[in-house]
Amino acid sequence: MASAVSALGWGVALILLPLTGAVLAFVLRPLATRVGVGTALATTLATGGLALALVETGSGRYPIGGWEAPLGIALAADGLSLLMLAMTAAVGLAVSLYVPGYFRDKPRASADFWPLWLFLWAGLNGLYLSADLFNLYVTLELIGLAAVALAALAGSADALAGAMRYLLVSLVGSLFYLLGVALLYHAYGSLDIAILAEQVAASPPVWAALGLITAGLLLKTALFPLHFWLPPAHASAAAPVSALLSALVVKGSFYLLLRLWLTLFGAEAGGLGTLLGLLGAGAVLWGSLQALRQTRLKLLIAYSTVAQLGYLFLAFPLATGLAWGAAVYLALAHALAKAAMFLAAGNILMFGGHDRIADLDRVAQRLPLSVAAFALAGVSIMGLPPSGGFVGKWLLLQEAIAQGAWGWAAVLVLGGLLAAAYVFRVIGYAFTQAEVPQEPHAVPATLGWIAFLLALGAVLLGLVAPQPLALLGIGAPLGEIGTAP
Amino acid sequence: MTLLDWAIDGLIVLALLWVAGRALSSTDLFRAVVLFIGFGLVLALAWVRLDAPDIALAEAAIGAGLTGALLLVALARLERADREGPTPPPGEEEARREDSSANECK
Amino acid sequence: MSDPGRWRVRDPYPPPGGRARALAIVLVLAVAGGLGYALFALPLQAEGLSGAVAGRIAQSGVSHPVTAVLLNFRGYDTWLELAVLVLALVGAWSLGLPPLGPEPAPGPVLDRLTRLILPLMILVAGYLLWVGAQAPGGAFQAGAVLGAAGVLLLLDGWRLPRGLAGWPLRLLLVLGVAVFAAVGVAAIALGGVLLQYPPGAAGGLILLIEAAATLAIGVTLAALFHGSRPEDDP
Amino acid sequence: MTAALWYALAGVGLFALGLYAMAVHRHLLRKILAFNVMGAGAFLVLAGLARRAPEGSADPVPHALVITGIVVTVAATALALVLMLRVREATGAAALPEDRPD
Repeated sequence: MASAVSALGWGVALILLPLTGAVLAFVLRPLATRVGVGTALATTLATGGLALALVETGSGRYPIGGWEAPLGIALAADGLSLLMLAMTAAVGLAVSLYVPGYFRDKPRASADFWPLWLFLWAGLNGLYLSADLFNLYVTLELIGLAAVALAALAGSADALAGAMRYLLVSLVGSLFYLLGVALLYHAYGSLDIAILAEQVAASPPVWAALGLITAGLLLKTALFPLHFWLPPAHASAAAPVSALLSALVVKGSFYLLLRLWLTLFGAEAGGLGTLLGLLGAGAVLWGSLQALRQTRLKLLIAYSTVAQLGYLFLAFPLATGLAWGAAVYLALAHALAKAAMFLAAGNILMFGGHDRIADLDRVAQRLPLSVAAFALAGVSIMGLPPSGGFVGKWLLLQEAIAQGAWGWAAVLVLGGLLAAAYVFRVIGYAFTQAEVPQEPHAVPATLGWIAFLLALGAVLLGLVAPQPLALLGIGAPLGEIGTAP
Repeated sequence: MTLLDWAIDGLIVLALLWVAGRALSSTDLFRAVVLFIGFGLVLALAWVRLDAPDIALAEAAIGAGLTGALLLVALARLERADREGPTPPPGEEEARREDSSANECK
Repeated sequence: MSDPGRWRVRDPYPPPGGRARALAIVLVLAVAGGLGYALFALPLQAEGLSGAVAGRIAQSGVSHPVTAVLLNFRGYDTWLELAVLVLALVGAWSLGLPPLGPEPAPGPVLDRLTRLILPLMILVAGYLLWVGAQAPGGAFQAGAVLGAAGVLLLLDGWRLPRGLAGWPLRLLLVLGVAVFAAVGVAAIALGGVLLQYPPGAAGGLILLIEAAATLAIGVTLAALFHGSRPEDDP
Repeated sequence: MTAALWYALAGVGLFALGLYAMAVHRHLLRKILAFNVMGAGAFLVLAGLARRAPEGSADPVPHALVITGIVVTVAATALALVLMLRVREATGAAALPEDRPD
């Protein structure tokens, strides 16, 4: 017990560091960039510390204030939390290093960005570490408000309207979640997930809570057909913000849904899992088709997010350890790949001043790193070997075939083909000459490298698959995962 | 529980629903905001009846008072914008945000 | 204020009728019906955590249960919630709304009223903060009263002096989060866990945190009313 | 049927009312009001049912949660109002693009 608590000392640092950084970046506004980059490095190191400690001690709990649940709030960490924290740190660090170059001649936007982003990071880390349903509501609001303010930062009419819609959706989603939590509390007298997990039994309040919480979190995760708010908000934000929103923010609510299904609702859900699978399949097909139809690069990438989020929900009808593991792996790979795509799109936009796909005008020759980043990320999005996206889809496919669920298998294959179509469409235009020659602007080399390294990470994730899957087994959050490929 | 208790609670509950309904359907936004402030005050009464004086205080001060002030000042600013013209001159918007990232999102 | 027409603001976007409305009604009634049914299935009596709170309240440093929960048992929630409040302000400022205009001239009545009522409000805030340890009240209620006082000042035309609009104001805004964090970390340094108040010191620390939070909440709420960054802030 | 249940049912009613208004109304100020009514409904369910504690006073934990919730709600409302004013400034309408009548 003592060692498990000390392992979670790193968890406390993961919340304290970004929160302190946010406060400092706000108060010491002229130094915001330095504070921000320093905080990002420190938080990433602390994530590594937590990983090492958890490998040593196994999963752990930490009673804040010394009060054990149900009276107090506990932090808890296992393999699932760890992988989500690591994903946040990887993308977070990359974006934090990207931002100084990207906002180099926009000091105001830069100073506004840092406290918001660090609050967002604190909220995400808090979400992944919390074991208390109401505390999770507070972290959801922290994430939601920070994400909305970041989305509005671009300041254009599109960005502001997108952010407004996003805010309303996010707030309604949180209230659905909160009402579900209220029912669970009054049915069982506790807010602690572990305590509730032992007591939850089929009854009308639990079904109502299941419906409310699932609906609220699906809205926040933008599962088709509740995705309407995502493309405008993600596509009209500044590129590093788009990367954060698409790679990390939607994963927060997905993680919470997954966690609650694994611990509280799995047994009571009945046919709801199949419904989520069907919506996921709808998301894969609809999102991919919409992505194919877009004329603007960032909107294409945003619709691709809608499609990729759909895959994560194919695990719900399959509902085995392997399927859950596959979904988590897909979430990780998507985070890296999608962040790389949005950052690459940001470079292209900075270079040419627009992101019209048909007018990309030989950017492949002029921004080779960024286009290579887009292409590599595309490999993972399509699910081609040896990428992380491939491993996730392969595991999911394996499970679907093992269960004789050919429908889900077909969706996986079809989604991959559609993704190939929209990725190659962009790459094709990147090599051809546009009719209108463009006035190019210089793009710092670091910006291209960061996008490229993220994309490389998404691909390498496929080669090192056994290690993350082993980490995911800490504390057995998914039950038995089964054999890795 | 006495009959009087029943009557008071019933009255408060009905008042809550009625005032909220009116606030959300009134065609006059100013009236809607005023009704919403009234809603907050009735809600504070409900909290008193529910043995939750802490929430009653918070509701009256924050839920009705400060939220009401925020809503009223926002409405006043909206209305002033409407009086000064339906849309801002396009150049002004750009100029004010030029140092931030106005050209980012296209 | 003299123009009576000012006090009617017609909603220029009336809700659509017809099928969309009917669909919304059906959907909402289904939600309400399901929830109502679930409520009837809850036990008629439930202790919740009242027993657990009563059992530990002697160690919490305060005697009022709600304050014990807010500042001690679930102090972590309160800490994050103060962060949410700061975040809302950071977000609002980043949107870059033009500054709150001088608005309708305050007029002698409001001016007199403000002068009369302001000291009273500060007194009430102080009382609420102090009484929170034993009776209903505490940082949020006190902070709200302080915030209301700030709103009155702003309505009266008062603006922050130039020298204070930069980092001094920002420091005041984050005071609650910062003091909470400092106490939490100090507890770790003393060998405990995050936010574990040392025995005997809990009451004093809670008052310290609440005092800082009251100030920060009041200033933040007033700043949110103002809606934009002070003009002199870089 | 107890008073606690009465108020909790009223909370569900308010939540539903707010949800309906959020769905059909187009003016952003009205949507923000609707969010606040929904929130009040959720809080009424959360803290209303706390009154079911046998004898003595009500369960203090939901009371504390609701106070936290009220502060979060006012923070969100303030941000939403500022964002609404910016949307009005940038687009000329206090409604989302898809909700404008023209």
